[in-house]
Amino acid sequence: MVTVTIWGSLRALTDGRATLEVEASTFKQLLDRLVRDYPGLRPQIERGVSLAVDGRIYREAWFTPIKPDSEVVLMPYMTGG
Amino acid sequence: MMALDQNGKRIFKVVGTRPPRPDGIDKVTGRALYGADVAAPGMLVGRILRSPHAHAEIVAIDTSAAVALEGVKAVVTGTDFAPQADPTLRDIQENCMARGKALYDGHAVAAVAATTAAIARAALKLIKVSYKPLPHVTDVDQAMRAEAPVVQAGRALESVPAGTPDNVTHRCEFGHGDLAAGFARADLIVTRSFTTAATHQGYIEPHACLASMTADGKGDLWCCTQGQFNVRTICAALLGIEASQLRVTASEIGGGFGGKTSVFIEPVALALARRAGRPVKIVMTRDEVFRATGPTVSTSIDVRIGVTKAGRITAGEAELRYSGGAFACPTVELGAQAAFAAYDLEAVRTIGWNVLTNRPKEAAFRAPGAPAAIYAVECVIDEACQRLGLDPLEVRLINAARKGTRSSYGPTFDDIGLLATLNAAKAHPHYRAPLAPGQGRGLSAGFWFNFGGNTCVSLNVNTDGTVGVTEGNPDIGGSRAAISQMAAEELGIPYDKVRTMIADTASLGYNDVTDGSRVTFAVGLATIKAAQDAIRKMCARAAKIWGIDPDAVEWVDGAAVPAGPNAGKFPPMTLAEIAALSFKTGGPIAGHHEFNADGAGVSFGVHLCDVEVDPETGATRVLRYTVFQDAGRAVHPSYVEGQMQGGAAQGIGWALNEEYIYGSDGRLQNPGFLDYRVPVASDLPMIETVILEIPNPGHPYGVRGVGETSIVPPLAAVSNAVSRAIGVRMNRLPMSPPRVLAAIDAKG
Amino acid sequence: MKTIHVAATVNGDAVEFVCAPEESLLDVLRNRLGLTGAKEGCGSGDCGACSITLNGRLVCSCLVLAAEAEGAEIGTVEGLARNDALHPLQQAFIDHAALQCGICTPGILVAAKALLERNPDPSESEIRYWLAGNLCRCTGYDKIVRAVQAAARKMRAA
Amino acid sequence: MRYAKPETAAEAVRLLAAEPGIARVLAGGTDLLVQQRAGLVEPDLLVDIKHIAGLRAIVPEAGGFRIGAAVSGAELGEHPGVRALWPGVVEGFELIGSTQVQGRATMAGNLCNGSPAADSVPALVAAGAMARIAGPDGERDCPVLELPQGPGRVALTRGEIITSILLPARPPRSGDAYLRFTPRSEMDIGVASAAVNLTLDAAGRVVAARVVLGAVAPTVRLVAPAAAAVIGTTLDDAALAALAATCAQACSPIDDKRGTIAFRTEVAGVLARRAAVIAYARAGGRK
Repeated sequence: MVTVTIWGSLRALTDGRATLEVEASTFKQLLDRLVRDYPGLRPQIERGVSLAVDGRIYREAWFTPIKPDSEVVLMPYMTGG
Repeated sequence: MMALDQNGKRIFKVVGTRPPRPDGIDKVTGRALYGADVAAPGMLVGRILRSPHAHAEIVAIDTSAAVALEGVKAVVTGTDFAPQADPTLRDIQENCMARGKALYDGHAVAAVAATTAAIARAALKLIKVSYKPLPHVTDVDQAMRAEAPVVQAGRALESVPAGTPDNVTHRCEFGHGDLAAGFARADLIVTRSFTTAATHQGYIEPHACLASMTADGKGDLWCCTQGQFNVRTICAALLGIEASQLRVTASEIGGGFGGKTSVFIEPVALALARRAGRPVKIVMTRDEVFRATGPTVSTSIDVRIGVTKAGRITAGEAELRYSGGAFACPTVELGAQAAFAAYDLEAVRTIGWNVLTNRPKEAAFRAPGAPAAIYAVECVIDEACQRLGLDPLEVRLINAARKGTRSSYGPTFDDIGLLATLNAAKAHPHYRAPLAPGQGRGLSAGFWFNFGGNTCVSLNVNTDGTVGVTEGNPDIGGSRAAISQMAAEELGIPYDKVRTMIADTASLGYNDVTDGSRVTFAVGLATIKAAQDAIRKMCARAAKIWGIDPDAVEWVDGAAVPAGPNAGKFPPMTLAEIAALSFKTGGPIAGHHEFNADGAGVSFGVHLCDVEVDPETGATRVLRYTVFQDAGRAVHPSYVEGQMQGGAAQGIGWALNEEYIYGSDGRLQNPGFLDYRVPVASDLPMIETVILEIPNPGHPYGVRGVGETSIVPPLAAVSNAVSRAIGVRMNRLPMSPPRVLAAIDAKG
Repeated sequence: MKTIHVAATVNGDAVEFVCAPEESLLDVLRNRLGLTGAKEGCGSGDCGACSITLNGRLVCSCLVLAAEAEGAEIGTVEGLARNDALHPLQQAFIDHAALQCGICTPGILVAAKALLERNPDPSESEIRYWLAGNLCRCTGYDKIVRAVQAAARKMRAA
Repeated sequence: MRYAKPETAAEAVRLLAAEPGIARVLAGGTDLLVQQRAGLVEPDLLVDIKHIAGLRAIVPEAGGFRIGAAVSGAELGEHPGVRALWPGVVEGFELIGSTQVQGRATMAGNLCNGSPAADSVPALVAAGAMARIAGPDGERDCPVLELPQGPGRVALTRGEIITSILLPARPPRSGDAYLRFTPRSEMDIGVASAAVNLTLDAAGRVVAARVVLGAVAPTVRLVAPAAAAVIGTTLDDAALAALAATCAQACSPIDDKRGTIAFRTEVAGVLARRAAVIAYARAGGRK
C-alpha cells in the first residue's frame, strides 16, 4: 500500500482527503488506480501530471518503481522556459 | 574507472575548465546562420495581416483583391488549417491564425506570400477584413469580475468552482499544515498586495523561418527555435501531415529564454508554401514580436506571513491572480508551487488563478510563473525584517529549506544548496560594505525546479580517433561546449577531439525543447551514458584483439586496459587505436542513449543588490550586484556565470523599466525597443558571480540546471533595495521613476 | 518603380548593386550582397545589431538608404578578420565568453572596433556608454566589457 | 518613391517645391527612415541634402559658428571650438540616441522632426541660435525659437529647407548647460528637459539668462519668469527655488507611456535648477 499526497485543489475531487492510500508498485498502476478510486481526478491526470517519488520528480514515466514506504507526491506537469 | 581524490570525490580533467566554444568563431566572424540568414531558389516573401483591435468578431475576410494582385502567389486565413481536437493544439492554431474572432491587438488574421516584400505589403492592404469590435479587457483583476467582457467562454477547467466568471480558466492550491495555528503563534503578521506588469523575453533576433513543401506533401522548415522536434509535432498536426513528412532544422538561435518554445509563424509559412508550391520566408518585425509572440503573465498577488520576534516564519499564505493572455495558461500552477519553495514552513498555502484577457498568448520566460510569486513573498519577508529590526540574511538562514524539509509544493527536499548559498552571501564583502544616504541594499532568495525530459544522443567514434556527438537541443548559452566537455571527460580524451552538433528532426530521435534548464543536465547525462555505451563496445573490441574475456577489460584515461594482473599483460589500447581498427574488428563504433531523464536537481540562488535613488527624480541606479547560485557542478564555469549575469540583467530590467503598456483602446503602446526599455550597457555595473557546487545526486557529475533560477531573485532584490533606499515599501513592478517619485512625494 | 545603380566598397572590395529607392543598406548587404553578418533586430535604430561603419563612421545600416551608399566605404563584421587571422576583439570575445547566442556580437564587434580606433584605452564607463546602442539580452554586458578591455590592452601592447 | 541628390540648395528647393506628392528632406534619416519603415509616412520624393556644398561645414562667423544642416552629431562633438563656446548645445545634441545615431543625426533634422522632446532644440533656443532657410523666395534667417509649431510641425513653407544654424558669439563669463530625464542612462526619448544659458558680471551676479524647457508642452518653451528669477542674483538657494517653481508653472505636459503630468512638471523644475548650477559654474561663477 502506498500513501499518495495530492495537491490542495484536487481535494475537492477526493472527498476532501489530502492523502490517499493506493495499492500500486509503478507510476502507471498508481495513476490508473487513483482514477478508478476517484474518477474526478481523470481530467487532470489525462492532461498530464508529474510524480515526486522520494523527492525525485518524474514526468509521465509509467514504469517508475514505487516502494510501499516511498514518499509519493502528485504534482502538475512541469514545463519550463 | 576514474581518478578519485582523498575523500573519494572524483577529480575532473575537462569538466570545470573553460575551453573555447565550438560555435564561437562562426559567431564572431558573422558566418553563423540564424533564422533570417538563409534563402532558397524561387523563394517568396510571406507577411501576416494582424488585427488592429483588442477584441473583435471577424465577420468576413475578402482576400479577392489580394489574390488578384500581380506577384501574389498565395493567401491563407484561419480556415486553411486543419481543425484540432486537442485543446492545446487548437489554441496554438488559433493563436497562429484567428478563427472567427480577433482576441488581442496584433492577432494574426490572414497571410500572403508574394515575389517581393513590397508586393506582399501592398497585398496586405488589399485584404478587406470586416471586424465587429467587442468590449475588451486587459487588466487581470478587472477580467476576473463577473461583468468583465468574456474573452473566451467555456474554457474553465474542472478545478474552477461553478459560478466563477467565464474568464477564469484555472484554479490551483498547494501547501500543508494548519494556517490558523501558524498565524496564531506569530508576533507580527505582514500583509501586502503586489502587481507585476507583463514583460517580454526581449531576444534580439525576431522569429524567422523558411518553409517549403513539395507536391507530394514533403515539408522542410528552417527556423530559429528552442525545440525543432516540438515544432515538427505542432506543424505536422496543424498542416494535417505526418511527422515523417516534415523535417525541421534549427538554425542558430538569437536568444529565446522560453519565448521560442512554441510556434507563431512556422505553420503559416508552411501553409503558404504548400498553397504557392514555392519556398516562403517569413521574418517578424520587432513590432510583431512584441504584439504577437509570448510575453510573460501579468499578475496581481496578495501575500500574508506570520513571523515571531526571533524571525521564525510560522505561516505563509499567498493568492496569485495571473493572466496568460487570451488563451488558457497553466503557468500560475508553477508560480503557486514556487512562491514559498525556499522556506521550511509548518503552515503554508498558495492559491492560484489564471484569467483570460485580451493580450497575446503567454510563452515561458525563464522559470515561468516563479519570478512574480517569489518577488511578492521575498518583499513581504524583507518588510517583516525591517519592522522587527532583524537582519534579512539571518532571517533567511533561520527559515531556509534544507535536506528533509517538506517543500511548499509537496515533496521532501534531498541535498539542496540554499543554506550554502545564503552563507556564501553572508560571508561576501558585498553584504557588509557601507552604504551612503539615498542608497539601499536588497536581498532575495530564488529557486527553480529544473527537469530532465525526453533526450536522445548518438556519439560516433571516427576512425581518426575523434568523436562526433549528435544531439537535438538548440544551444543558446554555450551548451555544445559543456556537452563536448562531458563526452571528453567520460571518454578520457582531450576536449578538442570532440565536436558536438545539433541534428535536424530527420537525423535523431525525439528531443524535448531546450527549456527547463534541462540541456546541460539531461543531454549531458545522455552523452555520458552514450559514451559509456561506446566504451563498452571498445572494451569488447580490445578483448577480442587480445583474446580475453570482455569483462576482463576496463577503460582508464581514454584507453582499454586489462582489468587486473590475471587478465593478461597487454599495453593500453587507446580510443584512437581501437577506432583505427574498427572496420576490421566488427565495423564502425558508436554509442547511443535515448531516455526520459529524471533526477533533475533544483537550483537555488541568492542575489544582493545595491541601488541609489535620486530623491528629486525617482531615478534608480544599480551600483553593485552579486549573484550566488548552486550549480551542483559547473561544467563550463564561464557559461554558468553567463546564465547568472544574464538572468540578473533581465530581472533588473523587469524590476525597473520593462512593461507591456496597454492603452484604454486595448492596443499595445510600446511595441519597440525604444519604449520597451531593456537595460542598456551603461545602465548596469559589473555583475559579480559566486558559484556554489552542492552536487545533484541525480547526475553522475552532480550537474544541476542553472539557466532559469537567475531571473527569479532580482525582482525582489532590486525592489527591497529601492524600498530601503527611499523608506517606502514598493509593491508594483516596474518601479519606473514616475512611480518611485510619487512614492517619495507621498511619504512627505 | 525605378531601381538605382550603386557602386561602393565593402570591406575593401568593390561592389555594385541595384536597389529600390526605399531599400535600406542593411537589406542590400543581407539580401543582395549575401553578407548576413549584420542582423536586423528592430529596424528602427534602437538595438544596434545592424551596426556597420560608413566612411569610417559607426552607424545603424537599417537607418541608411542603400542609395546613399554610392561611392561609400562600408565596413561590416565580415571585414574584421584579415583572411584567417581574427581581430584581437574577435579572439577576446571567444576567450572571455563575451557572447552566448551571438546575434548581437557582430554589431558589438564593429562598434567596439570603432571605439578602440578613437580611444585605445577606454575606461569601463566609456565602453558602456559607447556600446549603449548595442542591446545584448543574454550576457548582462559584464563579459563584453571585460573582453573589450582585454583586446584594448593587447592592441596597445602590439 | 524617388531619391534625389541635389548639389546646390537652389536645386533642392526647386525639387521640393515642384513635387506634387509628399516630399521630405533626408539628412541623417534617424527619424525619417524610422517613420517610413513604420508606415507613418510614405514620401513620393526624398531630397538628400548631404551632397550640397557647404552643408557639412562648421565655419566660424561673427564670433560664433555657422553649422551646416548636414553636420552630424559625431562631427559637431569632435569640433573643439563649438564645444568650448556652447557646451550646453553640444551636450544636448550628443544625448540624441546611440553612438550609431550620432554618426548620422543632424541638428536641423532634429529641429524639423518637430518632436516636443527634441534634445537639441532647448539649448539652441537658450543660445538664441538662428536658422538660415533657403526657399523658393530666396534665403531668410529665423530664430530657432519660432520654428517649432507643435508635435511634428515646424514653420517652414513648401520648398523651404534649413541650410545652416548659427550659434552666436557670447560675452565673457557666459555658460550654458542642458539636462534631460530618461528612465535609462541612454537611448530614451526625454521625458522632461531643460537648457539654461547664463552670463555673469565680474561679481558673479547673473546679468543675462535664458531658461528653456523641453518635453513639457506641445513645443519647446522659453520661460521668461524663470530667467527673471535668477537675473541679479548669484544663484543662491532662493533664486534656484524660484527658478524651479516658475519652470514648473510654465509646464503643460501630457500623460503618456513615458511619463505623467505630475512627474514631468516636478522634474522639469529640478532639471532647470541643476542645469543652472552647471551653467553658472561654466560661466566662472563660484558657488
